[in-house]
Amino acid sequence: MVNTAEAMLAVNIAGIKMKTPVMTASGTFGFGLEYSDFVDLNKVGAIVVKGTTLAPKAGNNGRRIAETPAGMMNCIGLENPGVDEFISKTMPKLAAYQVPVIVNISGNTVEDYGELAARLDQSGIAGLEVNISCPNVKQGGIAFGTCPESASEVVREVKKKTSLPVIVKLSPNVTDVVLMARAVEDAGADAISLINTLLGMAIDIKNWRPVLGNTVGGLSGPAVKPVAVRMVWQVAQAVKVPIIGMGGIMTAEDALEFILAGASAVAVGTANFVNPYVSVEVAEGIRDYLTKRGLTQIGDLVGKVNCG
Amino acid sequence: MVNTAEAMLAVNIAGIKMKTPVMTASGTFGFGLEYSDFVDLNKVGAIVVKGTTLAPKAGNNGRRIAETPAGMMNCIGLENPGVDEFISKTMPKLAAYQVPVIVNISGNTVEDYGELAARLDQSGIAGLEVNISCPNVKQGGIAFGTCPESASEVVREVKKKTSLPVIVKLSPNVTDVVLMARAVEDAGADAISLINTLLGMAIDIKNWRPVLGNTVGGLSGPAVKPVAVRMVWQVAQAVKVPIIGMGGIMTAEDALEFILAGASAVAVGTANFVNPYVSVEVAEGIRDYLTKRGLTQIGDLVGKVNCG
Amino acid sequence: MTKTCVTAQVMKHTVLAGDVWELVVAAPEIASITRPGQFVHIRLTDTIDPLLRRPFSIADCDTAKGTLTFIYRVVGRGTALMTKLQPGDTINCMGPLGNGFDVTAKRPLLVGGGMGLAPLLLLARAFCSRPATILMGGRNEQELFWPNLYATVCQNIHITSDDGSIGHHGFTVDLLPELLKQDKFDAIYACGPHVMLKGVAAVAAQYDVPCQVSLEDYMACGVGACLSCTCENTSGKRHKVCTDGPVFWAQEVVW
Amino acid sequence: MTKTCVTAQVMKHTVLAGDVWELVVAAPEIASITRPGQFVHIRLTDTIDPLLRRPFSIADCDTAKGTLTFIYRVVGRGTALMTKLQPGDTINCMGPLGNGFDVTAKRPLLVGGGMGLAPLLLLARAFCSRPATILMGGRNEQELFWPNLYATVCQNIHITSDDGSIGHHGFTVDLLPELLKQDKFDAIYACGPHVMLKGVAAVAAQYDVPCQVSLEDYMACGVGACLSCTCENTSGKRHKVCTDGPVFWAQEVVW
Ligand SMILES: Cc1cc2nc3c(=O)[nH]c(=O)nc-3n(C[C@H](O)[C@H](O)[C@H](O)COP(=O)(O)OP(=O)(O)OC[C@H]3O[C@@H](n4cnc5c(N)ncnc54)[C@H](O)[C@@H]3O)c2cc1C
Ligand SMILES: Cc1cc2nc3c(=O)[nH]c(=O)nc-3n(C[C@H](O)[C@H](O)[C@H](O)COP(=O)(O)OP(=O)(O)OC[C@H]3O[C@@H](n4cnc5c(N)ncnc54)[C@H](O)[C@@H]3O)c2cc1C
Ligand SMILES: Cc1cc2nc3c(=O)[nH]c(=O)nc-3n(C[C@H](O)[C@H](O)[C@H](O)COP(=O)(O)O)c2cc1C
Ligand SMILES: Cc1cc2nc3c(=O)[nH]c(=O)nc-3n(C[C@H](O)[C@H](O)[C@H](O)COP(=O)(O)O)c2cc1C
Ligand code: FES
Ligand code: FES
Repeated sequence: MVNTAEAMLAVNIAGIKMKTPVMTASGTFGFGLEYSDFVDLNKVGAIVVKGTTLAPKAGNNGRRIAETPAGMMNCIGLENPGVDEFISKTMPKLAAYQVPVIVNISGNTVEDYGELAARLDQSGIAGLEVNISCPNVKQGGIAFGTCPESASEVVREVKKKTSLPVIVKLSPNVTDVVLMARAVEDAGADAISLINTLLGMAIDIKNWRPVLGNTVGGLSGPAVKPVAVRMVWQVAQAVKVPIIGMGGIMTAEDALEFILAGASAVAVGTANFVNPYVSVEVAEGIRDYLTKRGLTQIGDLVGKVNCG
Repeated sequence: MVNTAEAMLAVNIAGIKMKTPVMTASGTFGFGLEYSDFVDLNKVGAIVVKGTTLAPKAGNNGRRIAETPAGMMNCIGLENPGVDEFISKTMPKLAAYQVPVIVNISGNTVEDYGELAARLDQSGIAGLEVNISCPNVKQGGIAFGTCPESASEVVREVKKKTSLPVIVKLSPNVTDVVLMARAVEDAGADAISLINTLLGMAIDIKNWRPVLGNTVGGLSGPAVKPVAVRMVWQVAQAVKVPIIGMGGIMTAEDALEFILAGASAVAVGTANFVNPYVSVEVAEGIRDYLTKRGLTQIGDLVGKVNCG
Repeated sequence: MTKTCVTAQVMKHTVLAGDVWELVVAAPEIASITRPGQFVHIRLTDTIDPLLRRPFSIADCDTAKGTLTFIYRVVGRGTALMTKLQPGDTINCMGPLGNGFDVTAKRPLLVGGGMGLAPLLLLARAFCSRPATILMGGRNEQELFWPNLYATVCQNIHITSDDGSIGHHGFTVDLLPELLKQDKFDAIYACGPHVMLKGVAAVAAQYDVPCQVSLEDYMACGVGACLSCTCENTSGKRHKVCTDGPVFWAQEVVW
Repeated sequence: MTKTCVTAQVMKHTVLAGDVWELVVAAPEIASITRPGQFVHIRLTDTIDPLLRRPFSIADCDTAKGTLTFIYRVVGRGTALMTKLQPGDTINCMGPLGNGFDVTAKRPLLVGGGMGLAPLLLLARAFCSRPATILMGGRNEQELFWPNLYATVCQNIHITSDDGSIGHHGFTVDLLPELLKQDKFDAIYACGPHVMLKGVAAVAAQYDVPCQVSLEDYMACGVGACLSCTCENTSGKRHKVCTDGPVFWAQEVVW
């Protein structure tokens, strides 16, 4: 049976039904609306909105981005209008589109995460992405992402407070990403997304100061792709929940590497800044690849890398 | 007093006297001799030779390198002729040059490291670099580099068996590089070098197989520079021993970032493949920078980044 | 018609002076809807080095020919690579971005310093029919090739230079009070270094003349999505330079 | 005179057929010491995309003019970018690298498949005064533009094609025994796909004709430093394709 072009790409990630396996990564696509001049949002797999906190956050001072070789660093510091404004002002606008909206949540404490989950539970969103890996905030953030026990605690708390699918986003800044993946899976994560940014730094040799306002920042873009593919592959060997792979995806070919490594869906981040059409183009490229190979469903590729 | 051009760049790393702070990174400059058509080896700060083991090693099968965005991955797998051949055949040739030779050693067991140190003690080399961070071999290698206790054990054993300066090379594939740095310093390391390669992977979407023969490989080159600078900076805050910084250095500007972050010397690796003159050019560029700024000694820059 | 991303062919590329270049590209989709003060986010090559786009103000715009003009200074890797562009080469242009200037003034005074004079050029053209005045500042005579460019679009041109090699010796802000006393300007439009804008805003406030300033910041997305370019405004809200700006009313800005 | 790294200007750059190009660059320092079978490690741009050099055999070399010729097929990013080179552009050439062929044979037989015919062209020129014979194979007629290139440097040209569209229908190895029976060749020089080389080596051994093969591998340094290109030889030693090769005696190779 030949599959329709649409059915070929459709995926269901822990109950979140997407038309394509290509999502947009948190913090790189705003609330989606910012890119609606370029992209038909209904053609995006899912929109993961900017990291959201209980109270509004102003983010970090000073310079917030820097270009690096084949990548960029950012230290936005989770600037966001707070979860209530998201629910009352932004979500109603997004509800006009037929695209699953996933909210990336960040807290300073375990309770924060729970409270965020509770408030978002009936907001009309399709799922939560628990960010335990933000390198750009002093409290919480990455601390939860490098310690299996804290990570589990956060996940259990969130699961308690919501009926929505819970994706947990892992940090690459760890010795053993598999340990973290297993911990959050055991704690009830419905899916795992990775990677968040690698912690980096750049120094301005003209004034002997860090280039970024927050001294260090999160590295993303093509430069990190090999690390991201490796981690997705490692985690795919170890967990049963679906994986959302990201880190440096610019093209359908890049996305296919992640899928073969074991990702059931992918997200494009930094690439949006370079090519605003990328989320749709990558999905089309994947469909073309499937067609050329005579495959009928994206699932035929997931985790099919042969390392024997 | 105006310093001579030579004195400006001279550094002494744990007793190893170098004419310039620019060394060549292990595995990327062979035994130095391979590049002698291009570079006057007497103008290189120090040559760190390929990872050396007790017995000869054939390395990994299959494809061993792959280009990545602004970087490369390798899975050479420590191919080397063994320490005895190095001592009897290679070192006599290197002895003809006035350049410090540092041997990068790798073992499967703590005892291997000790034995390597013992055999090299009187070989005429200037120092040892203890590689506890190779991602490309099954036993030993990176295992020692991700566990503070094992790392300490290796370092203590090596220190027992040699009077040479001992540099310990750290892996970036850890949650907390500072923990590792402190551990090896406490165990007696005379200097710390970092970073070794980041563990990565690439998949060939044409045949659904890993690109590299060993499935995963070590990522190096400009892509990793932000991670390397960050780690050098973090370690510099935490230890007293000198630091040799590396990871993606292509130009004098790159090297200066590492020095400002806290490195007393730097090493160029992947860049040698792109520009065989790079080790000497980077040193010249640093000298020009010092001159333009009216500084008299490279030491005036070490760790001078102002994060206030 | 809306923001878009197009492949634009280089029509003309010349050195204006020293390290300042003028680049003309064909991008009719953008040219047809451009307002003064807007900018374009440029991707130079389809390689990943450099990776990010670079923002440049639209210095001129010919809707008939469908062309956009950028005037840029070489400051780093991207702009250095940019100088290699030859007529016939293509770049990728994303735009028009940003809000643009309010162009309702009857007697506008434009104040520009350095490369800040680029976006004011298109603004001056929009004001062409009215008696626009420009006060321009630069480091020295060599940098002030701008009078030629403004000759046809501004009625009055006042010049200051940091070293006194051309025009008034000093900064634009020094000359500003005098001009405001002489003439009844109903709006000031300023673009240039932050410190200059701050000075202009202060003088404007003192003389009670409405003032718009065009700001700069490091930008990844250019469309309000990444939050790399935000700043707090005087009412305590966060503003994005790329979409809420780059043009702001001076009193909105926390200096 | 020794290996060097030079900026080389593009003199000529043309399509030979389909996706195969001929690139001529001026690199007198390298041309003056090139031996057949050697290669050059090319850096295309001074950006970091692509980062690594690419190895290409020296297909021809004019010591008088100081030029080197490469014949390459577009297979990936680097070669795709390479096609954009225009006369006057520059690339960076590191070479000559590798050991080159033994050229002492009196009655040489050259056997080449696909792009393996590139290095054999310079070898054929070196043998010019002697009655060199070439046996060439390719997928189809379109790929076999090579006879033209070899017409002036080889006395006899034998052709095979996988699809029979030109010459003998089949592989070079199929035709090889016949040639060896007909003629008293004192050496075989082969370059092409690994499977072809293996076949040629077997036939050569059978007919007891000394045989050299030119191998390929992924290379980072090209000078024996990185060990990305090593292989074990029949005496159990490790060989580097870049410096101990790319040319090996067939009996050294573990097939
Ligand atoms: C809205 C806007 C309009 C601009 N209009 C002009 C113009 O008309 N003419 C002109 O010459 N310049 C203009 N600039 C500045 C111009 O964008 C920078 O000079 C340019 O990006 C430098 O790129 P580079 O690669 O040469 O420098 P690099 O220092 O190598 O760039 C590294 C990174 O920093 C960013 N960057 C560096 N300097 C600036 C800067 N001053 N502002 C914002 N980002 C910067 C780059 O975009 C890049 O992401 C404008 C900036 C903005 C925000
Ligand atoms: C000694 C030697 C001589 C060669 N001579 C020629 C020649 O005369 N003409 C010709 O067309 N090709 C030749 N090749 C092959 C040529 O080097 C590759 O086709 C080229 O590097 C591909 O680059 P790319 O960027 O287009 O491919 P990509 O696949 O994008 O390259 C990615 C990486 O793989 C490497 N790579 C890819 N294919 C090969 C290959 N077959 N061999 C070695 N490395 C490869 C590249 O160098 C690069 O590092 C030679 C190879 C070697 C080792
Ligand atoms: C500017 C910027 C802001 C980001 N903000 C967030 C965030 O708020 N929450 C989060 O989980 N990840 C955030 N990320 C990480 C991305 O979602 C993604 O994990 C990472 O960038 C790797 O993907 P990429 O290489 O495709 O960009 C941000 C990344 C960038 C570049
Ligand atoms: C081909 C290759 C081989 C390497 N072999 C070794 C090795 O044997 N021992 C070691 O400690 N590091 C080895 N490294 C790591 C480098 O010494 C260096 O730490 C790393 O490449 C980062 O520096 P770079 O980005 O400048 O290359 C190797 C790197 C490369 C690219
Ligand atoms: S540049 Fe991304 S929000 Fe302004
Ligand atoms: S390519 Fe480096 S050793 Fe051969």
